[in-house]
Amino acid sequence: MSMARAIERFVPDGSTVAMGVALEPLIPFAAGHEMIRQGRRELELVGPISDSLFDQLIGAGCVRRVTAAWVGNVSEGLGHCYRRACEQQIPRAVEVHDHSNFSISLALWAAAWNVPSLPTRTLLGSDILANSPGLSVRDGLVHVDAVRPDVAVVHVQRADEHGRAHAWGPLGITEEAGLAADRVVITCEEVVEAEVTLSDPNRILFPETKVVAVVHEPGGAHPSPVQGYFKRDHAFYGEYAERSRSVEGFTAWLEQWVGGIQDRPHYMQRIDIDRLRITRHRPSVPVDFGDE
Amino acid sequence: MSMARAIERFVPDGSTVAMGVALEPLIPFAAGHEMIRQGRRELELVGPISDSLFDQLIGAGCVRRVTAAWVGNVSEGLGHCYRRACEQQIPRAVEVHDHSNFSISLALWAAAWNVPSLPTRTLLGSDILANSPGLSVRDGLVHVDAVRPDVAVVHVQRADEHGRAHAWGPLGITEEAGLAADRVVITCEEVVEAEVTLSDPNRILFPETKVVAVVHEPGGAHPSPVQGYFKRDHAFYGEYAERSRSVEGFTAWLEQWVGGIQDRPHYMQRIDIDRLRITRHRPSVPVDFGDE
Amino acid sequence: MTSKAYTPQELMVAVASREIRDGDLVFVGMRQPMLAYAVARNAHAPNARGLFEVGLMRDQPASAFLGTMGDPPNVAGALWATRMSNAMALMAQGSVDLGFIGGAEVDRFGNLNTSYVGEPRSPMVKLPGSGGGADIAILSRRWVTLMTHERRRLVDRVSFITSPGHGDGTRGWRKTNGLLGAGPVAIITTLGVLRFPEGGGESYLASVHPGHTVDELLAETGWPLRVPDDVSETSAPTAAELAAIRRFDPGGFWTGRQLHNNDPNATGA
Amino acid sequence: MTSKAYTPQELMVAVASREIRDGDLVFVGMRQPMLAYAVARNAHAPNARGLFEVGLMRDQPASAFLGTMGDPPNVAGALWATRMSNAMALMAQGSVDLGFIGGAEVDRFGNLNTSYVGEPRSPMVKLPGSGGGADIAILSRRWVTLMTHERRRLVDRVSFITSPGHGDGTRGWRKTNGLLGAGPVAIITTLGVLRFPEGGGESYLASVHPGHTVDELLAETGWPLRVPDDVSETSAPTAAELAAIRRFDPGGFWTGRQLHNNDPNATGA
Repeated sequence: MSMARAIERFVPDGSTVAMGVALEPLIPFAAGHEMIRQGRRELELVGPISDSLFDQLIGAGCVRRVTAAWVGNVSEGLGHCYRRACEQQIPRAVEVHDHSNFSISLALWAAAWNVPSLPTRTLLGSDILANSPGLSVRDGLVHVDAVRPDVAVVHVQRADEHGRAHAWGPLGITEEAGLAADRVVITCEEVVEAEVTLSDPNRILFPETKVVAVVHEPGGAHPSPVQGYFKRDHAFYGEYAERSRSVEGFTAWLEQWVGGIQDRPHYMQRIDIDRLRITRHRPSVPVDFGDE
Repeated sequence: MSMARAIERFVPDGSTVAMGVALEPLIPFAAGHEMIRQGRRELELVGPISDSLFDQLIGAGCVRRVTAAWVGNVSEGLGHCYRRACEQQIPRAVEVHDHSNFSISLALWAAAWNVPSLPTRTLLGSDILANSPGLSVRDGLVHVDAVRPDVAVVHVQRADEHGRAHAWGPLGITEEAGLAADRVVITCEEVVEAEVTLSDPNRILFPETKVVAVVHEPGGAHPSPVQGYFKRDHAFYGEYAERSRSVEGFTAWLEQWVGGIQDRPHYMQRIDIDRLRITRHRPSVPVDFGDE
Repeated sequence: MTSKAYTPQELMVAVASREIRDGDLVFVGMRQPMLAYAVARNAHAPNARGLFEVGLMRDQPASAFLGTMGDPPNVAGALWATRMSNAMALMAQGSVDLGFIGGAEVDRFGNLNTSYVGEPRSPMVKLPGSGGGADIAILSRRWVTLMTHERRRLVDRVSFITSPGHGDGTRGWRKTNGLLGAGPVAIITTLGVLRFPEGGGESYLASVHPGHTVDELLAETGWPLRVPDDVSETSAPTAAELAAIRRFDPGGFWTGRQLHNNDPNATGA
Repeated sequence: MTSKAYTPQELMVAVASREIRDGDLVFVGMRQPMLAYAVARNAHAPNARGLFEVGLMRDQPASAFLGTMGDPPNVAGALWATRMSNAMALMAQGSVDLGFIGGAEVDRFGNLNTSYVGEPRSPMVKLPGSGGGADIAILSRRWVTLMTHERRRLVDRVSFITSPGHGDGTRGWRKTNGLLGAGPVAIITTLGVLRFPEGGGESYLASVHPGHTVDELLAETGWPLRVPDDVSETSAPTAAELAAIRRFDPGGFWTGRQLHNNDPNATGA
């Protein structure tokens, strides 16, 4: 399925969308940019740290609420669009449901297991408790209310057309986000034959019954890193941080990299991707699923 | 480390021991038999379904309490030693903390996350609630108290000497059992170089900080299946079911297969292992952990 | 009982397979239901998927005989090899359309006992326990149980509810008590099929297997079973169904063509 | 400040590395602490291990520069690549000996604010939030924070406690409120090191960095900081420490040898 079609069909206005669930790697920037291009509105974004992507969606006016542990630019610091939205309602006010990394994971596990909340000791003593409607204290424990995304958008290294996705490297809250979500949209570096994914069913992230779209989108996580494929483009994050300091700078950045670009293949033509391509390979040693 | 040494050091009398955590496959029979040989007493066994191993330990008088969802013989039915212990206190009374498969998993997740209990809707309406001290109902939900094993004994396909274990196939409650336990004893088909395990860190089951022993014990899961290595020995389960119907039959079985055998290598000499060996190989397609 | 072209277990498997609808996600379990899944998948439900609590999802049934759901042929070609709690998560979300549960005893309201006959503190018979049975009974959208039809197994009220069906039989008992799914929809026995009214309550006789009578069935049922006017005869296994059953259980291990003394559902004694 | 053979950030990294004991499991985080871990591991703590909330455990520091903990060189050679909730599980069990947390503001009791300056509903400055900071603050056995020493950063009381230190400074505040670990043990700044009494309470000055004075430090501290008689001078980075720092941050990205306007800890404005 094309990215445009997947976003149009499965991420309507008002959706609760989990993204960036592997933390710094595998962030589905191409999917987020398509949401901006399609003028998506009133989204609730769910994620742990969201390295710049949430900032861009907020700056583009797509976002009604952020349910996250951290919104900024991991190597550079503050999220300037996030600041403007929270401090000056530019381009619009954004409701913030603060979490910690652990509590957003638990909120998704609660949804995955279909219980109203899960208990934890984290956040005891933190003022986050008083500022987030989904957190309460009873009997000396924090109870983290379930967060149920309508859709989780997950970038992976390889998937087959039936929705069986292989990702590797640290996985952050990927698994609970996919299980908690009503549906999962996969974007991937490579579409492979089912015999590849089924050769290693332990590496399949989600039940295929959750997956509604597989989008072949090489480079779709740029500037975030993809183990085995691409290094992180630190300079790109740096440039975004600088240019997004002002509304004008952000608007120009957005036009250059999102609005004025048709799709990710055209975006990739403007990136010196070979500079980022990983060339030192480290293949995993196979295991044997032999059965008879 | 030898099996005898590992059991002596890390599974003392009175321990709470999780085993059979992958359900039907990868059951650490060799470790359990060594506990019997060493005359271990007052164990609390923790697991989901335990396919015959718990029955054997109960029959041998090692067990004070069973905290499990099911104790029997999966392909054959009832656990005769378990019946005798519960019905006639032969060879001794055993306390039973009943669970369902889901609730024993949650009990271990509660321990892994270090919270007193986790909520669920499973077991609502079941009489198990009234019969298991670790289960209670509040606000329309079942709260499953944490179960913290002193040790989880886990059989895997391959591990390195530092405790990094690779297992594949369905994993049942392996992960939560290892995280919940104070310590993990690994028994494995193959000891491999660290470069093998570290070539695929996603497949490493547990943080090495949990693992206190790695025992090289080929065939250590017989008669349970080991993906890529051994088929399940259905006939062996059938014979055990038949012979364990009487105390005398069980005693003779135990002498033949446990008491009268020095260790697992000698046990393996009495098995026609080639009949069970998997010869149709299905290697997983490698993934690339390339980084630069 | 006259000799037939099929065993009672083969008929039960065929009937069970008809409970599977195309596209269903089925919590398969073991033994006869595993065969029922294979039969359905090869016949009227080519888009069904099976979920196994050991931590597996499959489409195609395994290509070789399975003694347990964790046997290597059930893993090869799996669509997902994962943790049990993830499989349970799907069920807790209401994504499992149909479950199968075995039991030693079932009662008029579809409650199953696989735990204790007699007092739990000093039982006459200690049965293996719930396994995933209680989870399926409470969380799957609907479920079915298979049972040898004997008076000691089909009892008025089970002494211990391991896997709740419709509880005390009052309408809406499950909803009132917070159970998620609709509960048992059929008890498939060696003599016939019992069903339940929508919304729960007491089982009734839906069909009698070929070669058996209503009276014979009532005599082996531990309560005065409701018998509607329109009780039918269960359709015998088709040739295609039998062929599929025998393909997946070539030795008759699960379908009674092999002597198998230690019946897993036996209450012993 | 006179020109030195090292930058203030390099000194901070060296001091931070000394907080790591051999055998510690360290919740490493990003930036300077990542370097501190690399330095310690190559010097006095060869058996330390690092845990990263992205879902990684390592022994050896990554062989190449890291912009984030999730960069590919931090994954290659990892001892465990897993889910965040598993890393958090270890910390919730008390298995993480030491954590590092960054912050925009710290107060006299070691509480950190990385959320809001001003009213949360209409903040003067919206900071990025907790990330894993609050988790580390509450669950790790002890923790350390690194901070530019400025009056607007070292404040009497933070307006918003994101990551709790010793709360209101009463003895045993953490225990009373159910927090697991011992809390902050040091605030390492660009001018000196502040420490806390065992059991919690108010920070005090432990050492002043070479080239700086107590008075200079007090002038940049937003409360009347306790100054014991035995305040020492912080040991300068050793040649070995500097060599290690520069090996892992060859461009000086994290240690101030490169112009870096967009300081992640900046409160902006």
